[in-house]
Amino acid sequence: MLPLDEQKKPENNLNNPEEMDKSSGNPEELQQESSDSKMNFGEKNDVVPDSPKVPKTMPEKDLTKKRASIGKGSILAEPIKRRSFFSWLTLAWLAFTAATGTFFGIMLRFMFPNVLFEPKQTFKAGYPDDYNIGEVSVNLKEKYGVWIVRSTEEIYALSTVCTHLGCTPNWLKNENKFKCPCHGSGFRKTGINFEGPAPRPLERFKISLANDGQILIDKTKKFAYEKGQWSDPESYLMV
Amino acid sequence: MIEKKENIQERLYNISNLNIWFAISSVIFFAVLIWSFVDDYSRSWKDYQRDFRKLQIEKTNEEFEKATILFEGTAEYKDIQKRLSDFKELYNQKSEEITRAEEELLKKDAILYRVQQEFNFSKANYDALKYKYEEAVTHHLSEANELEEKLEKIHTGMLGDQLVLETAQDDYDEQSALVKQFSKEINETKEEKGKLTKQATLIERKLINLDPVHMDFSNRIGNVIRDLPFIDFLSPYYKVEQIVVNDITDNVNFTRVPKVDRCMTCHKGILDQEFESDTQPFKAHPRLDLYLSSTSPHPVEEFGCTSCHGGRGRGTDFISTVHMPSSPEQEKEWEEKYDWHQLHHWDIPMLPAQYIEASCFKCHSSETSIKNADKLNLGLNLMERTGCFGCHKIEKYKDRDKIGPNLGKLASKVTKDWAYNWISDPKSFRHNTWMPRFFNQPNNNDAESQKRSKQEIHSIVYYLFEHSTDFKMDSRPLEGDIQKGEILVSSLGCFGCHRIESDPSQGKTTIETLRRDHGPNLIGIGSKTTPDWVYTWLKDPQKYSASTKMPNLRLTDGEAADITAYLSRLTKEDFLEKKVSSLDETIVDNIVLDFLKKMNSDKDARIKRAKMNLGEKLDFNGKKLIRMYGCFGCHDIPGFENDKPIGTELTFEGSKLVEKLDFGFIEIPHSREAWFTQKLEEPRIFDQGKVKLPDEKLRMPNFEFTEIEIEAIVTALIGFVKAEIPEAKKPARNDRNLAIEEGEKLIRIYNCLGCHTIDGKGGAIRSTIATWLGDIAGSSSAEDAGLVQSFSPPILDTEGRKVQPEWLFDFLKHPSMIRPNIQVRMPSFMMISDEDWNKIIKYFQVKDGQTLVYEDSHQVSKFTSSFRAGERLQELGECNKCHFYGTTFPTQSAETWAPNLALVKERLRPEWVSAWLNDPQEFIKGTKMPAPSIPTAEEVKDPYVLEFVGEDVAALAGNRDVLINGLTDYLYTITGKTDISQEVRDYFNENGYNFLKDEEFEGTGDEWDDVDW
Amino acid sequence: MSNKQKEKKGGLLTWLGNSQVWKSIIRSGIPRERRGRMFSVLNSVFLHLHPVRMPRHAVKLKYTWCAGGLSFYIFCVLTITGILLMFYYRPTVEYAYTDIMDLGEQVPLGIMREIHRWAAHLMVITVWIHMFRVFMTGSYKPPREFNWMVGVILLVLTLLLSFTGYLLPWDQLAIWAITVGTNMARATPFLGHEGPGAALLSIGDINLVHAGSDIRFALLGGRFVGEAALLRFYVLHCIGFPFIIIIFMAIHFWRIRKDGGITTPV
Amino acid sequence: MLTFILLTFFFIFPPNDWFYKWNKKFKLDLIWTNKGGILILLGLLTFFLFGLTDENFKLIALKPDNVPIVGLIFLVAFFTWLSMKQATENDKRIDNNEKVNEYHDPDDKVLTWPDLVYIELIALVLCTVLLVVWSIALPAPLEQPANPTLSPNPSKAPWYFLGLQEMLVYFDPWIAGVLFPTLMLIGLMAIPYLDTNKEGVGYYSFKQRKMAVSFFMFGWLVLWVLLIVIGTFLRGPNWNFFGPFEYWDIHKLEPLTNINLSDYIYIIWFRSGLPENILLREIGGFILILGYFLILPPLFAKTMLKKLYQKLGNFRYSVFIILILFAMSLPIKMYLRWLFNLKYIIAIPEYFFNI
Repeated sequence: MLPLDEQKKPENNLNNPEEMDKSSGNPEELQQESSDSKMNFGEKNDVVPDSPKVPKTMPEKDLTKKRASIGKGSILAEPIKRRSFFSWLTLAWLAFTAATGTFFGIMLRFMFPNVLFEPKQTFKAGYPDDYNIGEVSVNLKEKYGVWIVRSTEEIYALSTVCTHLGCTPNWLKNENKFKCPCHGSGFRKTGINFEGPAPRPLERFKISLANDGQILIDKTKKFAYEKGQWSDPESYLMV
Repeated sequence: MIEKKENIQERLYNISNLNIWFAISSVIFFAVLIWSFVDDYSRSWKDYQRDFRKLQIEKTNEEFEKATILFEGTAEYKDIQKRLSDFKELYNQKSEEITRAEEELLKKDAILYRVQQEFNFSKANYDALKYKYEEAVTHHLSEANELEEKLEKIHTGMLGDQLVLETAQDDYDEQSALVKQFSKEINETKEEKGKLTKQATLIERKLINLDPVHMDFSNRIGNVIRDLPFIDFLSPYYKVEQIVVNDITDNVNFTRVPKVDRCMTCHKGILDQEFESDTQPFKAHPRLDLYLSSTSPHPVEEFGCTSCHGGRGRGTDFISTVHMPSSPEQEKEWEEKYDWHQLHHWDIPMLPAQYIEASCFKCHSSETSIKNADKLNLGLNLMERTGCFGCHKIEKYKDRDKIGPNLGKLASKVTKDWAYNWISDPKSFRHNTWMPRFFNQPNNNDAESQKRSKQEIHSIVYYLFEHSTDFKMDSRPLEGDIQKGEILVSSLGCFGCHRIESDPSQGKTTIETLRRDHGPNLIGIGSKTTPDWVYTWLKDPQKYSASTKMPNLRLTDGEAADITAYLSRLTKEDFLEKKVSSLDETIVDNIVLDFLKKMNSDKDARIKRAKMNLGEKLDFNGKKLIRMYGCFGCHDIPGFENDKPIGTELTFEGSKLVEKLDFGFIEIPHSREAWFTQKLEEPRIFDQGKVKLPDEKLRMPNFEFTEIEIEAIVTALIGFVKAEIPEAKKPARNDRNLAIEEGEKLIRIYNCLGCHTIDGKGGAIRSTIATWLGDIAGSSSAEDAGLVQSFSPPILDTEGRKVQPEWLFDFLKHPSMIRPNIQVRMPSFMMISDEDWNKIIKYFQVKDGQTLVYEDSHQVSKFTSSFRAGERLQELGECNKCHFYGTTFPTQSAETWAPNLALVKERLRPEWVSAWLNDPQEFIKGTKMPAPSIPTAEEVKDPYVLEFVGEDVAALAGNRDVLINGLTDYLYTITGKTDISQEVRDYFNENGYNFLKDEEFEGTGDEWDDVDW
Repeated sequence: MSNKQKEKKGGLLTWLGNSQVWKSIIRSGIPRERRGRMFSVLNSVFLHLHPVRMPRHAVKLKYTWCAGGLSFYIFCVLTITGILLMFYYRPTVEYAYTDIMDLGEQVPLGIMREIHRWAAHLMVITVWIHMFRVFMTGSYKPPREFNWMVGVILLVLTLLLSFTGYLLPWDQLAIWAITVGTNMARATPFLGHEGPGAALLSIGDINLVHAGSDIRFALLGGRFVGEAALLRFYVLHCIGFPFIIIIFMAIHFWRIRKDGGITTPV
Repeated sequence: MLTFILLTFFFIFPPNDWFYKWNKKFKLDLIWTNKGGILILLGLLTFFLFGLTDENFKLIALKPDNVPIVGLIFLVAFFTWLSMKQATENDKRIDNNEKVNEYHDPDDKVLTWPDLVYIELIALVLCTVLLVVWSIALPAPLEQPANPTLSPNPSKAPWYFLGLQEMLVYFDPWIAGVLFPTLMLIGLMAIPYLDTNKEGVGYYSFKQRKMAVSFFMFGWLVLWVLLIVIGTFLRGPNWNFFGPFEYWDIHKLEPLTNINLSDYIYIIWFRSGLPENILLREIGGFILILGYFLILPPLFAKTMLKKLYQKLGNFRYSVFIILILFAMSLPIKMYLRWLFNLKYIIAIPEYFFNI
């Protein structure tokens, strides 16, 4: 409840506080009260019980006396009174809202620490020129679990996890295919499965170019061929 | 209720008043919250990062300009530009044609796309059905037949689609190639241009991300926005950088947590050579080859920063990281600049710069010589020389022999008076002795203590002499020649371990100088002991003390007598004249009583004392005092065979909490290094101002270390930390490293590097060889490094590859002459066990990658052309000019004499001989051994040469390796007496050893000599 | 048991009911007449959630299904068992899993975990059924609109509580359920880095919304479900959401009474 | 199956008089009698008991975390039946101008103590008993330790979110995972404001509020509970659809190739390539979506829902109809997917904006 309301429309808040006062203790009364309130939904229940009773008219003298005691300003005339009154309250609420907002801002900002302790999921894989056209690079297989393949126009990073049961296939250069040693699934250089039990092609990882011109691979994002994601521009790097 | 009625508004406060209060408080509330943001936002590391960025921009701009200048304006670049515009024009001319082709390509692309999709569909359907069929075959056979038919059908359809797809693909490829053809030249030229400007482009790209001036408008705005408060979590430019090292941990007592180092948040240039000469905090690490860089042995991702430097790695400002100043001046500077004070709530403050090498010890503790850690090595060496481990247990030096001489036969060596004076002030006899001073120290130099001290010394001396056993000395056959003795001392190699320097040298202590302090400085030896004792000692040191490190030089009686004569002349008269205070029985009594009272009541003690006579009292005191002062820590003393070291264990002294160090009333900074320094400077200082009984006082003697020495020892002490470093991060404990460690340890203990040189270290004796050469052959000889080398003990760099291990073992046990013309003599180290010799040999072997102990002896067939060619080459090379062939003397004078070639067969490894012959300089720079001239195929075409070299060589000419192997083969067939020392000695006895003076030197080309032994 | 003993026992109870201690705490004895029964509801902190008198049908299980009451009760069960579990559970990647394992292996009555888990499932169901009942009896209609809204919020909080608790065992089931569940947050428009509009929130080459700054990150404290996520979910599960849900529950119950109690046909 | 449910649903829960007529004609309200209830119960019981003889079914239905969902099926069925039974009874009473079952004289009240308090206590005790028995009988699941590198196939969200995960098959995550849940909550919260019908407060009824109940039932039973059940029991490895008795074979393949509306328009109908401009490419989708949300509401307002429109007024009607359209978009999209392999109506993966 804003104090504002009280000052603006004191007559509106006429109420019967006695009713509340009475209702302490006596069960019969309480019963009465609860059934009363049920029937009076809408109008009566909107009433704020503890609103003070304010008479319609206020002794002018009394009021000015109070005002004078506020501070140094001798605010006597009604319009000035109103304006200053508004500005203080507006300021108060503005500042309070802003402060509350800031407080929630602080809470939100608090949730984002300045450093992270996560192992790196993204890593740099050298410069595009380090990779020869038409070749599959197996250098990063051990460390990061990717093959980096450069075709004539693009570079892509293939996951080294077989889509069958998760073994790690090998790149057989002479046969130009990835072959899984576990159950014999075969994948072409593009990662598409063509033999063995593997149900789907190998996944590709997000690949992009970092600021320093190195290839940046993000393993958190995968692209599956069967979902048509290989056309996603993030799934390959144009050279 | 009553109040309510009186106050018409039922109010206590004036509402507008409250409004104002509410407004004011809210504004303040808002303001403080904003303040909290500002406070959080303004971190000192951000300022550093900003400064660093400025520096970086400056540097990169410079670089960019440099890179641009490289190609701009060159003819090549202009040409490319011109060609490019030409091609573009050409391209534009054909634009209509191109557009048509491109449109066609688009159409084909559309078809391809559609066909691809169709194929994808049929493929997917086929795959799905295939599974269904497979599944049906196992589970519901009834449906299988139907499915099979269906599958067949779909398969056919799919194959059809595939065909269509392939055609479409071909179509598309064709068209695409066509389109590409148009821009082919442009692209090629662009590529060419790209190659030319690559460097500049890379720098420019860096610059675009770095320098707002080079950014486009939106990036410039983003550059500001990204670091604004509150949203600076989104994508900040300035951010905390950290390295997490999981297996190197910080000890937080209850557990160990992975190390997190944020140093690079401010030290941004630390990894970048570019910032080599900038100031802190941006300066690059001075040794990127050793530390931090990914190619170095200590990459930063694996070791972090604080694992070596100490400090609080998680801190992000100057103080919270616990930077430590390296000098009071720096401290003052920091106080002004950073408002520095030491953060005490972290047990491992950063190491002041001068002690940084201490950290090497964490992982390299088992090495004797830690590469690139000279100060630490010096400190460790000093600790070893001074025998700290005698009183303080140190894990690294456990089971070491005591460093002082055996006192079991003391009476035969020195007089009581001498011993008394020596103990009371050793340095007054020998300025650089390792024997420290126990008396007249700050905590016992008052008059009362002085008196007591004198009687204590008397007691100790009494005990030592009382328990000294008899030693039968050899009698000298003749009075030696002092002159001869002096030459012998300076030429035989005594100066590898000893000095004869009566004045303290002004130079700094280094590991090299320490090598010559291995044995005592021989000044005043004549005043210390008798000539007979010296003679006996020289003839066989082990006779007097079995555990001495002094080797046997296999001196003849004459030589020994000469040396004795010379050494006995070295006297220190003023020391002998020092007065010995008289024995005071009352004080002796007091001492006795003090000791007795430790274990007895006053009454009993007095009774016991009364039963003793003076001798017994002195003996009793002596024993107690030796035990109290820990003399037995360095000396073998009868009766103290099983005593334990008296000092605190130092194994983990570097980890000792500062709180556990007693600073007494001394006002020095409360840090480990300050305490250690103070302790070493003045070991008894912390007793200052304390009331203590004589036997409660601090007992550590004063070594009178120099400042440099103290700093080095403190470095080592700080390094003695308890650190749980994972094995993977330490140098591998493999056979090779272990063998090297063992070998280096022994080489250190026996001071091999006093004479020899290995890996550029050692050879301390050389300066004295130079002096000697100067004495006998004039100062020009002393300055000829090559000559000095050729008369010095050999360099052992490739020893493992060079010699046969069996021969080496034999040689080490019974050294014999190798280089006939040098005087320095390899002594016999009788005290080294076979086991240790094996370790030393293994050390040489693994160092050179040799693992075999037993090798096939080199089999030579004399009936091969290569052998005959080798024989001829040997003739042509006139090896006999310098080398002995058994007892056959070389044709040239003694000055160029070289080893006996009859030794080759049993001594050298053929592989090494061939390599050596191929290029001796590669093995030993400056060796006088010339490479044999091996004729090439070209040269042999000359008939004159052909005739000169002979058929056998000519046939193989051009085949250098075979010829050299032939020569090697020949060397292995040379027979004759291997030990020619007697012949050589006879020769020198006859002709004297002054050949150096007599002969003129020619160019080095002819002298066949080496640093061989 | 003889009559005498029985009497004595009755006497004991009566004596107890009349003692000052009892009276000071419970105020009334066992209510046996109307006034006493009213007092017992009115004067008890716990029971005064109820009105003193109720329409007949509102007592019938057939009408209420007791789903709301049970939901609250299950919440209490969850609170108690949850607090017990907290004594043994450490929300770190090192210990979380083994602590849970030990609840089953060495902690006496580790069945608390089962009760907690199944009660959580049951609470989701009872809350749904409560909502269903409220809808079917039209109890959301004026003047109870607001309380219905509070109810919806409580439903959401119940789901969130259950969801955050799902991660804590730190097993495969947990980590992947949460991974799948939170992956959806990636796609939040503008706030998730894979949501529509996220790409628009960039200035120049600087991408403002990415995996390290989006709403999923705020939830997980990291780019993927890891140590930070475990801790955050733990805090939310044990403190954050219970705190909020209790506030809303208070409002909910208060409003039930203030809105006239259970709905009755006119 | 789903088609069957969708087709019959509005006859079982008729939203308007027309359906209601047919509902009566088919005597579908007989479901809500004791006999009907027993039949449903027996049906469900037989299904589960019979099902449990099948290994594959048993494996999934008795997975500890799936047990609540089995319970949920029974409970939802029971309470739907219970509420509808009371509602039908009340409907009849109202038709006969009688007071509803729940009606009692406002003055005829009972004391809370001990009646309510007592049955509450009993309910609590029984609930505790249930929990304890459940907990003893069924250990809480604890699988292998969390392993971020090994994702189980299928990876499922907690069961109460499986409805959302199921939607993910048909919609982009931002719709299925964010927009729909938000709308669901907004929709739920908006119910009191959209349903201006003053009748049916405090008692079970159907006839008086056919549309409200029908739509709620649709959202609750079909779009929520049913999807959860499907997600739990019928989605296996690779999120493939498996019949209730089928073995979850990781190798099972389904043709999953789908294409976008723009492909249909440009590639299949116009036989040209896709235009480069994104807006041009997706124009068909935009028109369709805009049409769905802008043309259908007035159309309905003019035709089928004329009365409702007049009753609700502009604003409430718009909110209502948009919520309904969103709810209906799910089955619509499902059918588009099944019938035409349609992937996205609007596909702008560049900005993660796919519908």
